[in-house]
Amino acid sequence: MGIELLYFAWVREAIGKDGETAEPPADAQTVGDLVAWLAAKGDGYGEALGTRDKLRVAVDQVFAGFDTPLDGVREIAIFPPVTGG
Amino acid sequence: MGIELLYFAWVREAIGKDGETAEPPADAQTVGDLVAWLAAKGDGYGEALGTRDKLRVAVDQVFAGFDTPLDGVREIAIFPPVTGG
Amino acid sequence: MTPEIRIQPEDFEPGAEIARLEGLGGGAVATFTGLVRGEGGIRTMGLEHYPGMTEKALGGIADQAAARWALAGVTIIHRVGRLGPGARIVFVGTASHHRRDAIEAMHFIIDWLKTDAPFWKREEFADGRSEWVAARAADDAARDRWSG
Amino acid sequence: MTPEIRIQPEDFEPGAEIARLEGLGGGAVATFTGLVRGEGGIRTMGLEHYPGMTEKALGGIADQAAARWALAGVTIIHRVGRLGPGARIVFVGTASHHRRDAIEAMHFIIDWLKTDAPFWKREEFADGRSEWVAARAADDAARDRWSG
Repeated sequence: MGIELLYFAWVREAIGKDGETAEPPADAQTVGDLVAWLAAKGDGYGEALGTRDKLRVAVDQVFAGFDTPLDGVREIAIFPPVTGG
Repeated sequence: MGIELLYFAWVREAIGKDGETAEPPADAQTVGDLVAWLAAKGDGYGEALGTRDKLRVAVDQVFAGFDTPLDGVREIAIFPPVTGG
Repeated sequence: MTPEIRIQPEDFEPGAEIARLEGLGGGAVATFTGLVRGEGGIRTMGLEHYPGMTEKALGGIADQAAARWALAGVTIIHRVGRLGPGARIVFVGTASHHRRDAIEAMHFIIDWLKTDAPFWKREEFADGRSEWVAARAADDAARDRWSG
Repeated sequence: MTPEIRIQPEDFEPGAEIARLEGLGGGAVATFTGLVRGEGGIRTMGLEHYPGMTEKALGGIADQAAARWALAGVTIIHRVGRLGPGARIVFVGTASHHRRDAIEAMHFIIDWLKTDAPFWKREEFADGRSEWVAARAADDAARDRWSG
């Protein structure tokens, strides 16, 4: 079963889509592993996801760390630090 | 030349008027002396002005202490601590 | 920055006051509105003030706020006379380029107004009793937090 | 206390929002309104958000505020889409029996919203350029003041 990925702001623009369903490899244990696997796809993915400091993630719609396990996760959003208000 | 006195809130009610012109005696040097002289008139004055802790004063429309000299003063207001807002 | 200060028996419209502050271009507007609470059987709240001194005191408080925070605008409105439960009593609004400046200056102004502007409240109850509201030590403490 | 939370492209009326909070009977209403500033040649401000998470994040911030201060009401409105200079972006309003509770809770909510609600701003300039607004360390610091 895949994980729903969502991209926002310049992450969305660099990757060129607002989301997709991913089937990460079996050795991807954490959100950080998933992001590294995506970044390795190159092109927009590398540009958007290469520098983890610039990114924030939400797991199932709650802010989370890159060390969050992927077990049982349905939705992961990757985006820059927020700038609302 | 007299000093204009103004009374507010329960000070006004106890004295029974909202102000008057006073000619304090020559030995009244400070606002505190003036208040003590007024309080000694008895009746409403004594009731309103007998307990200095409950009173605040403004001299020429600025909050002031009881030790403020009367020299050159035109207007003194005597009232309880404020409760606006 | 010239503060807008009004002492009036009439009601005011917070929306209209905010619109004026928004128009000053700061980008951040903070407001406080205080109303008569209808508790304890209050029928009316009487508000007395010291004409002449009140305007000076509020102007001085606005000037202190403007010296301490970067403000594009300040509005202070205080009603006088007899007000019913739920009626607006006071409005403080600030505009700034920075939200923290707008919010802190608004908080400072209402705290100082409570202890340093010559207004007195009298509660009139449905059973005919009436009494002058007592000053609260908590209000002095709130103002003194801004020192030092 | 059920917070009123709205994410919408449409404008809102601060006066109407204050009227609702006034009606909750607290006696003290504090508000913050944030607007698009017209500086640096900005033509439009684009606001993107994460539907589904945004409502949860704002609800969680309102709940935190309600756990910390005595609140009669909370309103949070945030606009999305493309907004011109001077347009309202965000409104935070609180009602309480105590002015300090109302003001501090409002300040807390806008500080947390800035750093913990999934909105992103993009500035579009008159010369055709556009850029995503960068997060500010000052906003993290403002939020962190509320801890401890």
